[in-house]
Amino acid sequence: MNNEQLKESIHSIDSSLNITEGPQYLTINVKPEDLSKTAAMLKNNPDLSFDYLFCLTGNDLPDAYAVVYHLESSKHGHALVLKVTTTDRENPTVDTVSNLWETANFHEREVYDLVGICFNNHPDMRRIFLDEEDWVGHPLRKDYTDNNIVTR
Amino acid sequence: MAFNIYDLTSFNQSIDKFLYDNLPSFWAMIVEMTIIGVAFLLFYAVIGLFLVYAERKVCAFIQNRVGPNRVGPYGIFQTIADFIKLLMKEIIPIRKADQFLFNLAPFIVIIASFMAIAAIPFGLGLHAIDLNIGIFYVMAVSSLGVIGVLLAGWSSNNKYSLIGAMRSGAQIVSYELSVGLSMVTIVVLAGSMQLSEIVEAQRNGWFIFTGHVPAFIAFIIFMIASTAETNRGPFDLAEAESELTAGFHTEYSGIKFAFFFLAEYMNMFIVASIATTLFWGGWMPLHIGGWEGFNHVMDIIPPFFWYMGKTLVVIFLMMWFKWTFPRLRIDQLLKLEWKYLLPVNLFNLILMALVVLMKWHF
Amino acid sequence: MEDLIITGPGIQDEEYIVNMGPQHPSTHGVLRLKIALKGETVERIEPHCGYIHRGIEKMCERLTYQQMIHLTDRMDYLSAHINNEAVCLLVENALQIEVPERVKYIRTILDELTRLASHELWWCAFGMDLGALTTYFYGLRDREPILDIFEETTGARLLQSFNVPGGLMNDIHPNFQKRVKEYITYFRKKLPEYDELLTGNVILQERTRDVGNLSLEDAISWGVTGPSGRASGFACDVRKHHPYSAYDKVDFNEILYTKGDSFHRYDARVREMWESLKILEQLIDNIPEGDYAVKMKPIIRLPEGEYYQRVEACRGEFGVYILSTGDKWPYRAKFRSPNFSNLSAINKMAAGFKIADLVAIGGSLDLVIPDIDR
Amino acid sequence: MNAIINYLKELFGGIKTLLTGMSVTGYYFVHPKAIITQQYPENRKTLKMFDRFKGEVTMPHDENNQHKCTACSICEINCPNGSIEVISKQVEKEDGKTKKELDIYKYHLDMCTFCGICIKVCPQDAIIFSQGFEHAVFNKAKLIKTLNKPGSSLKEKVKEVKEVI
Repeated sequence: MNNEQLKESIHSIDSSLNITEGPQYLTINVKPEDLSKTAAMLKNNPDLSFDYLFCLTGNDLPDAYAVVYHLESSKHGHALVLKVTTTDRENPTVDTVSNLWETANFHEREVYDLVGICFNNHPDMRRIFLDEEDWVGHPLRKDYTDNNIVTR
Repeated sequence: MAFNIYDLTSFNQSIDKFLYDNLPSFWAMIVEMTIIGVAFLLFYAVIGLFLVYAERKVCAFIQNRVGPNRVGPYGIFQTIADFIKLLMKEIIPIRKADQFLFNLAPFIVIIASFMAIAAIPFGLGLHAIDLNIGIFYVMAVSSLGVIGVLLAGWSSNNKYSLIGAMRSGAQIVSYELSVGLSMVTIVVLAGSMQLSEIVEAQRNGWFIFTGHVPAFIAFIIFMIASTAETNRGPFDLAEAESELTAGFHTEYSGIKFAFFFLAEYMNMFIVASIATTLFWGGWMPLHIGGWEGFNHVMDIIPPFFWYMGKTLVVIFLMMWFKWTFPRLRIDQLLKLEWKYLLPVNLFNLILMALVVLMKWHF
Repeated sequence: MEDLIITGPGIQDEEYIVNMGPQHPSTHGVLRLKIALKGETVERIEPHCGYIHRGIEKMCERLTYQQMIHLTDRMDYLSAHINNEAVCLLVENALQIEVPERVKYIRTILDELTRLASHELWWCAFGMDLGALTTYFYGLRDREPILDIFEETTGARLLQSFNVPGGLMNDIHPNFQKRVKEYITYFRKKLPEYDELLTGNVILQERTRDVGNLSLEDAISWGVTGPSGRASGFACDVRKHHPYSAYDKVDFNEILYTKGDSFHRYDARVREMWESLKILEQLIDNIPEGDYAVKMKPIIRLPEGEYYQRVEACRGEFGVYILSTGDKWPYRAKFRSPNFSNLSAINKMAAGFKIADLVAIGGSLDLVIPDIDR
Repeated sequence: MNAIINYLKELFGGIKTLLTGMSVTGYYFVHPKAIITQQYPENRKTLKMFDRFKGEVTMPHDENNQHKCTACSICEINCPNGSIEVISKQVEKEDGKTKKELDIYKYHLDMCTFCGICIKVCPQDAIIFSQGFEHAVFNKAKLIKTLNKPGSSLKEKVKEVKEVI
């Protein structure tokens, strides 16, 4: 399926989704409260069956936090991007997708560790790289400062 | 057999007589013991160092490397340098170890291997003690070493060491059976348990040839089982370095580690000696029926060299195993013993009994 | 003795907690696996990563696209060239630059040489994990000529940084083709030895067959890619499904197995070496003439937007995600490392097996720790 | 009966695979020509690195102790690790104009990752990679090197600086 057909078939299932076309992939923008519903639809619908989550990125955007899910279907071979943005600057929270894609377990821990986005219902929401006890802050946030960072 | 210039029996007896004539019998005994003890200690050290060097060279050649080549010509002093290094190294104290057992363990391991070489005949009249149950003694004593391994693993208070020690225990308990049975096969053929008599019985042909099929099977089983007994080669589960870092001797350092290290090589030497004695005719030279000239030339080579040569060949075989095969898993190790080696061994024993009864052997 | 008894939440009475790593011979780096044992049986594994987390993604936010490349070398250092290529392809695709055919061919050849070198190193380390120490030297022996080829052409043996956006740093060395051809004939003779020494060996078969099985659904769900995923039947070869560089011009097979046990993961890699040789043979004589790079502006600014580029690294799918705001450096760079996903499945694979099997499973996954931590 | 045949098949098949493996290692044991070890410190005289080997950054000087560096600092800007420091000075020429000239070219070998960007971007080809690879020193300060030799000067007839960055 190319992007056009994919867009059509997604719209035929849920016409309320906001789909934009990026340079490579279709992008579905969802609100945090719709995430788990949309993700489950994308995975479980037999026509879409996005069963392979190949990348999960947390972004610190100027006005929001975003989590970007790159999804592919191993059966049909099509891919798209699911993007969820939360404007909550204090404690950004997004539902977990680790119940749908097991690989999200580690990736969400990484996002939590480095960007500081919390995932609801995650089985093991701890830091993964940095020290659990004494690390302050989330390094990939733009406002993160550390005396050891060398700016050139 | 004509008079043998290499027969050391009369030489030994004359020393014995000289000592007892000139000293009170108690002191004579003490002096004799000291001489033998020092001789064996020296022998032990030399063999141990040589085997470490040999192993390093053999594995280097197998692996397309040169091996030790810096200390002395061809690196022959490398192991001596290593040994000096180990002597000088700090012995790291383990605070939470069981101190008494922790310190005792290396000595048990080394004493067990030291006791075993006492009964091995290195040449005609060249053995410390000729027990009439020689095989039995060697087998019993050499497997005492596992107590040291178990103690080392337990007292180190280290999880890896404990797992290694427990593996070693399970391994030796099972493989003792195969070693014993394959020895019994030869005892049946030789009709004696005295090592000197077993060697004597091979004057007209080594058992591996005269006993043909069953002796050969017994030899293969003995090699496998004894490699397992020495915790070597594909059976080095007790110290499996990629799983348990160094297994039971993880916490040992300096000279105590050197004891374990030396004992491993001595155990290898002991099982190779037993294999030589039982299967390859001990110190007997190679004779081929009908070739008188050839046999005469062979007789010129002293029995001690024959003995060491054969032993080294067997040791090389064990090194070859070690540097070729991957390690087994503990359950596969036990499966190999109970599913393959033991049934084959029992069958082989019956076959050997039949061969002896029907006089099919040469 | 009280202080020896560890209690705490999540620790059951009968469990024996063993730390494998951060310093351990078979974790191949500073990875710590916290293992709960019952006897010798593994109950569960909890990986602790981050011992060499260097913050490459943070560093990339202050580096231009040309400068970023040398950091990608240092993630999966065994597939350095492929990682470089991912960033270069991303920049080229974003700017819609068509690189010369010659560059594509050379990149593909170097990719496959990298893959061969990496799989050889994996093979020898895998043998060593299982206790066959000799394999280590045979594998390194065969890897050496590849490193020499790299050194002659790129100037470095491991971390080449040979790709630049728009092409290559340098043209290939005049000896390159001759040496690669020599190597193909040499390695075609040596590769059967690998099978004789290890693959066929009954002990290895016993050690790896039916150990650490991973079903197809689990492999996809956990995102296990590369030879490890293909052993489970997950057709995830990026070279085949999303061809880049010259991969659409060569004929090779995607090695797929169904069982997903350690032996199939092992075998998939060994078979992949044969496929790599096949690809090399098809390309090495046909390198077209042309430039080794297109002229790029000294300052590369990607148009605003999100970009993603996937390539097939030696251990699985390597991805680069870049969020650009039109500046000369990325607003956010994220690297999807294959090992990170592969590692997450280790609990699923190894639970219920012996501790010795864990070594076989970890070895067959071929983890490179800097790639996990980044 | 089948079970026994299978048992024996398994046994002998297993032994055969073991012997195949031993034949490989045995072959190499008796073929010492296959040894590939290089005797490193001994072969120093004959050991030659490839021309493109990225040993360390050096600045070649000609016989008049002249180099080609115009102190344009492009390498410094392009270095991802900040391992190059170009310190320039203003020199007054005979015709009264002041001109920027290289004072100290400082190279931090300890921070260098050998990516080769500096050499690629240098418009004058003033710096190149040398093939030396023995960088071990006891004192880390020795890894900070000054590449221009004392008293060296700029080679004449240098082309105009290209606009790169």
